[in-house]
Amino acid sequence: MTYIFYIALLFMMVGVALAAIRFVKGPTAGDRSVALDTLTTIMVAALVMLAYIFDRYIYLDVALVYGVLGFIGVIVLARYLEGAL
Amino acid sequence: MKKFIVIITLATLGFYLGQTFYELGFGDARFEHGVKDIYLEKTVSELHVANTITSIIVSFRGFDTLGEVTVLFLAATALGGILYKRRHHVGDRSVLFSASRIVRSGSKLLFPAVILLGVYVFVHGHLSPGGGFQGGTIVATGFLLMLLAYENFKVSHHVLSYIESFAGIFFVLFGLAGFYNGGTFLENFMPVGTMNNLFSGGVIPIIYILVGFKVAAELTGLIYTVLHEKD
Amino acid sequence: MENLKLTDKLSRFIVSWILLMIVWIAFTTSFAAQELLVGVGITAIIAFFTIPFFTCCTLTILSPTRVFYMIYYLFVFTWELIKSNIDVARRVLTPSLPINPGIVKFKTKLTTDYSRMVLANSITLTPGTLSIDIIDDTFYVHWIDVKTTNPEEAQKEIAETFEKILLKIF
Amino acid sequence: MSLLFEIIGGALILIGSIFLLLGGLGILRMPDVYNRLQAGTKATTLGGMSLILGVGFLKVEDDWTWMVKALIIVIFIAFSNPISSHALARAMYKRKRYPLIKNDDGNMDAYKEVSENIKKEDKK
Repeated sequence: MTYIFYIALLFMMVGVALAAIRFVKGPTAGDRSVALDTLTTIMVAALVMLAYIFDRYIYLDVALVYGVLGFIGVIVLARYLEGAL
Repeated sequence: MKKFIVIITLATLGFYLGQTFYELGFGDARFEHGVKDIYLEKTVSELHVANTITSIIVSFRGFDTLGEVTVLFLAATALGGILYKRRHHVGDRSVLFSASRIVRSGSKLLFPAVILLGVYVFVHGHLSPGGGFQGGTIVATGFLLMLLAYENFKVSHHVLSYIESFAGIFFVLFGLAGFYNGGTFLENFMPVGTMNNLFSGGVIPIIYILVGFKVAAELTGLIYTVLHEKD
Repeated sequence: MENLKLTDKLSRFIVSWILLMIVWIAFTTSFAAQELLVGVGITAIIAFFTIPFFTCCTLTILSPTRVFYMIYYLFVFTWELIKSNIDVARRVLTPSLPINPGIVKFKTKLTTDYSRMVLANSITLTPGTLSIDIIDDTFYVHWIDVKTTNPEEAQKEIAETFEKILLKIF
Repeated sequence: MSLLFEIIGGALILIGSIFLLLGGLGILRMPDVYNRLQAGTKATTLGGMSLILGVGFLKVEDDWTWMVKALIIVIFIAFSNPISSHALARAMYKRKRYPLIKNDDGNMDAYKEVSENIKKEDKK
């Protein structure tokens, strides 16, 4: 059972690394925002996974709040890119 | 005349507060191994609170929290003061144009849930790693979502300042009630209940709810002021 | 925001109260009397102040046939989501990147804002499509592999499965 | 029974992490921002949902509260991800980053003619 977690964490780590490459490479602000959006969702999943590994129910709340704040952050970025701010 | 009354009231209040604080004797008590063990022990035995940080922030070191809340209040007031003149020149739009229909409907649907999440975080401040500051921030973020999606979303400045002021006043009143009953600022004077229940921890949840309201109102006011300052 | 009859307001209030109460129970995950009591109070206050925003539905949304169609929609949606992910996986893992992107438009029969939002979200999560905008009743959709630029055919290809069910819900 | 839940949970976690990986790979490989959004949104939505549900399934027998919280997070992700990706796509179009089109036959970009008028309409 533990191996599944190692494999899953490895996959997620590679996913985060690939998204981070896009985040650094750009080339436009929109591409970076897309990468940020992807990273947010991966991090929410990672937080839930850590909640299970450390057996802390409380971390799920943290994941939920992080999801909400990440979503609103991406909306802020999108509205800024749109020229509405 | 009005100013005179205010000054007299403030002076009297200040005099009595100063006298009380002078008699307190800050720093007289000495603990041989620091205070950490006493905090840990008292949190469980006296306050019945699951979250030690909460009890330290709100009860043992409640006076510091008052200072933090004051800093936030001053920041909000200062920003309001700086942007005050320009705000009156600009119309009542928070963003230049409304978002698309999808974003608008989505934020309408999510807004109550985000507010509820914030309220959940600060009501459960003494049971989970949340608290007044965090919950208040989430509530303010919900308002940010609406202000970004709609160009004419209104938040009443009067209501915000009333909430803020009353929360601040009640914070200080509860603290002074601690003086009256126990001897230190924010000393617990209410029944503590059993651990891990919602109604437990005596005065801590009430203080956290007040802090939550205050932070939410302040940050919403800040966001509102900043977004309306343009053109 | 708009002028409503009292019955409309009441019915919106009750729907959003029930929904928020479910969310509250899910947040606290406890059926202790204290939590429920506090929850009823808080959700009532929030529901009261959000009557002008929560315009999606009146009490009629909770009728059995509609609830049945909602659950049916959920299953259809999940199946489409899985299909779309296999599609994405196939495209990403093929070395030559088989894509033929473009933007197509089609008209929808749905009338309310909320049903259009649900349709747009579903389109975003189904194979190869991403909704870009809705203007009046026209959807503009980015399609990763354009098969047709004709609006009627595009509507059949992209939206018909969801639209049929959504028309029965809203 | 507990073995069944363990198998379901483990499988969901594995599938979820694979799709999260594919999401990262998708936004790296795709040629323009709309295709990146497509790959990123779809893959991370299903990946995150399935991984979180998997954790819920692993815990469902000791502690049902995990499953409820997991469901709330899943519903939130399924709701918010498409909205944010739609907002980003529309913002990018407004910044005149037109989508890459391979076989142009004249009407492959139906949004172009209306996108000019929207901005004026919205600004009124």
